[in-house]
Amino acid sequence: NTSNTGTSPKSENLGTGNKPRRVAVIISTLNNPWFVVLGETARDRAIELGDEATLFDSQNDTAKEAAHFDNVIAAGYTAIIFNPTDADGSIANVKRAKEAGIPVFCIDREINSTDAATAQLLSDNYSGCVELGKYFVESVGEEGSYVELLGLVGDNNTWNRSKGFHSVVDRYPGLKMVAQQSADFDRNKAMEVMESILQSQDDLDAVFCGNDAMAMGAYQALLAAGKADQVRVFGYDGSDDVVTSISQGKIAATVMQYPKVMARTAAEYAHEYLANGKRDFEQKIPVNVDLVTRENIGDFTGFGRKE
Amino acid sequence: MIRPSTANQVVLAAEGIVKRYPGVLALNQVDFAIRSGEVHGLIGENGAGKSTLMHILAGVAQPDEGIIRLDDEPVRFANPREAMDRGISLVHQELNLVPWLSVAENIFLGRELVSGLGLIRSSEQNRQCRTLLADLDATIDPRSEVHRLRVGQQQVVEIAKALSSRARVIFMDEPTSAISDQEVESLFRLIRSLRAAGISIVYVSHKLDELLRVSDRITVLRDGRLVETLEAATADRETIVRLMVGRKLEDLYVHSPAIPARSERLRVNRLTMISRKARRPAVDGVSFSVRGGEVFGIFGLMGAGRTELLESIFGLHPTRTTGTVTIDGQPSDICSPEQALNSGLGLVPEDRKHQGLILGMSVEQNISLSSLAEIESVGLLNARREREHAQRYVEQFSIKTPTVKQPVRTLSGGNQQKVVLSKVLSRQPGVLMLDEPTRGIDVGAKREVYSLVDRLKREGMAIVVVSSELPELLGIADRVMVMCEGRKTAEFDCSVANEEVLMQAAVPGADAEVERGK
Amino acid sequence: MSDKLTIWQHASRLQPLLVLILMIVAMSLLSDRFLTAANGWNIMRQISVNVCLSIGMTMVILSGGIDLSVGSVLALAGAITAGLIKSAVPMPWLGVELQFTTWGAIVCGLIVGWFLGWFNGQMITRLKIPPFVATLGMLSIARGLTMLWTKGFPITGLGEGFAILGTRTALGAPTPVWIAAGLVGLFVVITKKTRLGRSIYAVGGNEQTARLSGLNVNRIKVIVYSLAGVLSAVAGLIMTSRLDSAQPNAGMGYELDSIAAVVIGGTSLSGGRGSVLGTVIGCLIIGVLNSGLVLLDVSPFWQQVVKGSVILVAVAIDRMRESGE
Amino acid sequence: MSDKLTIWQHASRLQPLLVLILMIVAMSLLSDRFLTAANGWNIMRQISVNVCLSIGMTMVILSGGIDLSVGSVLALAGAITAGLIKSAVPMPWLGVELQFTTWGAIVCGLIVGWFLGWFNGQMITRLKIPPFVATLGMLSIARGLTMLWTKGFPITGLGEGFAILGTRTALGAPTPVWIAAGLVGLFVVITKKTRLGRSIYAVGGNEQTARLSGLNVNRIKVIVYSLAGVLSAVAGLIMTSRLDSAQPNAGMGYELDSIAAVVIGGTSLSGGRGSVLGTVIGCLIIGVLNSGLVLLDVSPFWQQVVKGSVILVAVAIDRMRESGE
Ligand SMILES: Nc1ncnc2c1ncn2[C@@H]1O[C@H](COP(=O)(O)OP(=O)(O)OP(=O)(O)O)[C@@H](O)[C@H]1O
Ligand SMILES: Nc1ncnc2c1ncn2[C@@H]1O[C@H](COP(=O)(O)OP(=O)(O)OP(=O)(O)O)[C@@H](O)[C@H]1O
Ligand SMILES: O[C@@H]1[C@H](O)[C@H](O)CO[C@H]1O
Ligand SMILES: [Mg+2]
Ligand SMILES: [Mg+2]
Repeated sequence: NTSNTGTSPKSENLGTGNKPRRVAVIISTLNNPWFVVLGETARDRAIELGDEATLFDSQNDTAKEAAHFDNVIAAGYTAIIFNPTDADGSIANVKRAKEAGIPVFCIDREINSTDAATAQLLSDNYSGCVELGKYFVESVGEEGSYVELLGLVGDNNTWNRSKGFHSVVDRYPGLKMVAQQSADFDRNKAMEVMESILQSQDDLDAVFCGNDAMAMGAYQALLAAGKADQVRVFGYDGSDDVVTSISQGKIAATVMQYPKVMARTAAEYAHEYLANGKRDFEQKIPVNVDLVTRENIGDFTGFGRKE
Repeated sequence: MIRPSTANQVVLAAEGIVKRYPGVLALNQVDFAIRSGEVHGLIGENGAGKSTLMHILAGVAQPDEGIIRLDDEPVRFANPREAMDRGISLVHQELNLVPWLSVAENIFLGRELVSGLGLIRSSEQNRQCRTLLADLDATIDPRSEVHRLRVGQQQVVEIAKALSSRARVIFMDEPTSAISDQEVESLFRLIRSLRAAGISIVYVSHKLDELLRVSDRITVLRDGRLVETLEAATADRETIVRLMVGRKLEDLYVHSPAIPARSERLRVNRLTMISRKARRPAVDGVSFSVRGGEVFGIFGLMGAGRTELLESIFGLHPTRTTGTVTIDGQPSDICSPEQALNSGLGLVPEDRKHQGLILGMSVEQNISLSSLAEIESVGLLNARREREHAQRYVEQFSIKTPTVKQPVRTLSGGNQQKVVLSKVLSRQPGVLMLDEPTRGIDVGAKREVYSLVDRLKREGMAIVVVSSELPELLGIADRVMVMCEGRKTAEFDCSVANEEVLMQAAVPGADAEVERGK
Repeated sequence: MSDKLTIWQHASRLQPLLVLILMIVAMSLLSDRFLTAANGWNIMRQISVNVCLSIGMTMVILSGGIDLSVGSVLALAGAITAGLIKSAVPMPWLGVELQFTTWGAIVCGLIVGWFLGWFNGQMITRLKIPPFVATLGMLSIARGLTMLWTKGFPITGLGEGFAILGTRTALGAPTPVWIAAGLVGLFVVITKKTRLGRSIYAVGGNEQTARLSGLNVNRIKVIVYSLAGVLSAVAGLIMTSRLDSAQPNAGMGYELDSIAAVVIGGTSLSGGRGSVLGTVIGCLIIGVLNSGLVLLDVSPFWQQVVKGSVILVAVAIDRMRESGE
Repeated sequence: MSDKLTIWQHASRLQPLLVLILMIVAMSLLSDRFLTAANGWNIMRQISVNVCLSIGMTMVILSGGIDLSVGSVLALAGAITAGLIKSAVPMPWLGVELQFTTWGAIVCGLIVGWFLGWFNGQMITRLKIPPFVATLGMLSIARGLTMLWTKGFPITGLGEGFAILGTRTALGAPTPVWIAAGLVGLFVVITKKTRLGRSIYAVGGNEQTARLSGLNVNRIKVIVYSLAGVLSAVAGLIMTSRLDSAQPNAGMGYELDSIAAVVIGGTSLSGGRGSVLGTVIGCLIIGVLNSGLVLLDVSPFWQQVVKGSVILVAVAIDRMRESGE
């Protein structure tokens, strides 16, 4: 459903634009497999389409990202596929590219500006977690106690997810959040934090984690404590190991964001822009997110839908 | 700066000073008075409390009991700055310079000359510094960084620093322990002119003759107590030594005749070492040999290359050294101190604080550092053996320390030197090289070192002694080699040598003449 | 008199212990869940990774150096072991594939750690690169190699055999605690009771004196960095086993945690002074704090403020006692 | 003779410069995009934040200390300025709200930086906490305070007035470059030509000597850490202005980058030796490397390996020349 343009042969590309098409893929961090998939898919798709493409890692640092933009502009790249580190902090970067005449296609995370990027392909963290929250209430029930593991506290995805989740779950006074701790989106940190929480909480029913790496870490701690059967774990991302774990009944649910879809589409848009002169992109193109549970696990594989 | 002559008036006085350190009573009820315009010698064995007394009077340390009076007013110096502001400055026994700053920057540290804009006037500082140094050692460039200077030159800088502060009272703690005779002469000239200007100088030295020459009065300290203050004009060596040690000391030098029949233990052939700093040979084709049962002295002026010679033999500069070293007839290719020790060489280095000791470690740990294998049993270090190992040397050399667990940092200079000696001797070397072994240690300790050297010699060890003190070398050596600017200029049998001929061979000009004469 | 001195010296070396005890008392008063056997084991299991890293770091710091690469070495060793367990290494020129057993893979991981440490040592001793720069370079290189080896993805599902390292208990104690305790014991003996240990203190105390006293300074340094490398690899194996997954970004920033544990434990950053036991106490202080803040459900925003302040207060008390006497 | 020595000494101090030139030559040969005026300004603008941090770090290290808190101080100062620009501070007990002008907010940010640095200095001099621990504590505390102040969200949309600091150009050069260059000039004079500078070298070279020479060692240290705090705040303001946003996690891990620039620039971590100009060269080396690797299209995983290796080779060449002579 995504690649409607198809692969263009190289000769045709050379005919349309007279300057080389160089695409920079700037990704917020490659410290997390989800983003590696996002970045590498975009790059590979661009190359498939006959464009030159390079991947850049902003290491979760808006200032490093700014440096990448400067370098990319200086080096004469002609388009940027961009996964921002921050919805607000990244706006200035996108504007600089725009001033230099370089189109920017945002993926996964949005920037809070409607006139800077050429197009934004976004997965909606908030509504994804609203879905997850509903399923959470369904499967845990309206009474019980749970723990929330937050991602990096300085990251706005952390809060979008948390707010989406609480917008549903907080309506049930019987559901008590007994601890809310941060584990920095990190598997090891999540395991350690969960281990400590388990020291004080005997009757936990569920854990909601801001991403799948933390879900796996929390599960590992529950497993070691012999509580894996009793406590339901919820994640967010749709990573390989969580999809597998859901099918094995270890993890209750996650939210599939489609990194490959977003990345491929963005690469194709960039190509359209450069090779075929297309300019009329929609500013915001939501890429839907799907709740993945035991019930529909058959449709999914890591980071996407089964073909 | 010149004050009205107030001869015999007391400027600075200590009354009933008591200072305790863990395990020692460093000063015990000391009353000490400094008159204006006098040179006051202070002498005593290592650890007698000389440095401690000066520290207290100059604000470096605080007394536990007692009063300090300046111009009859009781004063308290919370820190050296306060003492300095009242005109009291101190030349420290341990070198106290900032290694990475230049000579001038060190001398003016804390009192920089600044322009109206608050910027330092470097060239003016350098100029004043050059004038100051001209009287002491004209070869020192005010701009060179202090770490590039040799120990002796650094000591000159220390002295210049104290002189430049225009103090009323200057304490000098063994200012001549590392400087050459010419520099000593310049210093004495300066001291006399300072005295004439009404400035008081307290002068600590282990060199008795020096003290007798330069002082007006001499105070003797023993075990933290003030024993007596004498008029220098009427005092004599024997009295002072007796007061210091509390008994009469036998002859200072100990020297048994060389044992003739022994075989050669060390032969050095055409040894050359290129200096890293100056990029010219610091040691230039030096050859000599030493037999067992012989003390071989090496004399030279500051910078003659003696230290580098010993270091090169000891394998410290393998990449920059050429020539051969033969030990007990075996040609040895020594590339590191480790190999040198294994080949039976031992070296007591010149700078004990930086090369001889690990100041943070205890006495016993320092002593065992070169012979860890000996205190090991079943692969582990044995605490009892280590203690006994150290205890043996502490007793043998009467090292003054509360226990062998005492941090070596807190020991007095002489006792620290004995710890270094113990460490080196614990490897039972066949050839022992000593670089300025008696620098900064008292007569008693010196004599102990001499008699130790003599004993080792009688036991068949070959001993090389580098010293800047001619009487010392003539007193203990069997043969003396003289070096000048890296080259060997002469070699004498001690039975025929005297100070004059040795000195002639050591002075650069004379060296040229010898060569021309050839 | 002199014996009193020694007892006093001993006590003063254990000052971080007092801070630890104070913290434990405080935590116990604030939460009745804190002082339980289960939580005790929990904290010990959690600090075991940092203990392994920090033993190595202690030796490096005692010798007058620093090792910033421990976290990256941890990650690379863990990733290589995990990779070798999961899949065979193709050797096309021999026409075979090499499949390691779990133990074989573990040994490879340890060798990787040793090699990286050895390489650090060579850079520092032969090329005279200052330890800070040499190991900073290694931090970057080993992290890059980890990313290349894993392609940025975790390596997961390492099997029962490998799980023993991190997740089992033996005689009532978790395996990681046994491993860490064993290493602590071993390295207390090495530092206090062997020639190597004494030499490390000597090199850190005064390198020139150590050399002139016949110690082979370069060899000692290479050994120290190699040991730190192996210990980082052990930490990496424990962590990988505990997570049942080698994370490409494992151990990021651990160098600071580890140096903090060493310094809080009373070891001087300028070398020559300190002890492995002090470091263990340092690790415990950090571990108690981390776990206590979670137990008390302190908000993540406040945690960093509290954690920083507690460490400062702890060390300040320590230093004040010291200088007061 | 003595003059020749001095020239030689000067040359040896500029060795990092040779490394930099080598790198620039290499990059220019490898990419024709590298040696352009645009890219030159680009690199200089990019390093301006690190230059500000590293000037402060140089002084701290010259004085024999270390400051791990620079990145967190940067973040807090930036966040506070941004917060004060955006919204008024309610003062309920006075019944008024305080709305800062842009300049007022900037001054507040600088004061925050100064205060945190001053606090570091107090902990180090009065409470005798080792600099590593004191500033590590501050790293954690200031980060926590940033989170509390921002509630974890970036503060964005700071207006034209504030944008000048980071985004404009004047006389052909970007403002951040002017600011950084001005600070470099100022601190070269301070370190080389004033009594304060001289005292800093002395304290780092030999603290005891400095004290015995009558310098007020504690006061000097407090000044040094305070200056480092202010400079971190300047870096935070530039960054915030450039991004038009104060990020709660800005500056994370910058302490290592900054220390690396200082050390690559030839300043000794044990204090007393080094220079601000060396540090600037260190920053340039890192900046050229970062920008060059991007221009050369090196993949991100390989970048870490290459970056680590180049730094090692650069420093190794440097040290070999030094020890060869
Ligand atoms: N900081 C200290 N800590 C502990 N003990 C000390 C300290 N300083 C000096 N002592 C002890 O005080 C005593 C007096 O030492 P001091 O340095 O004054 O002797 P000295 O007469 O100057 O000896 P030397 O001729 O060797 O310099 C010695 O026993 C010494 O070990
Ligand atoms: N004024 C100087 N400037 C620079 N280098 C010097 C100077 N004087 C001497 N040197 C270097 O030091 C070398 C010898 O120093 P060394 O310390 O070995 O002499 P020494 O005879 O042991 O004197 P010391 O009594 O200082 O130990 C010289 O060959 C020379 O390379
Ligand atoms: O979607 C991504 C992933 O969930 C990651 O784990 C954290 O950051 C989010 O933006
Ligand atoms: Mg003394
Ligand atoms: Mg010498």
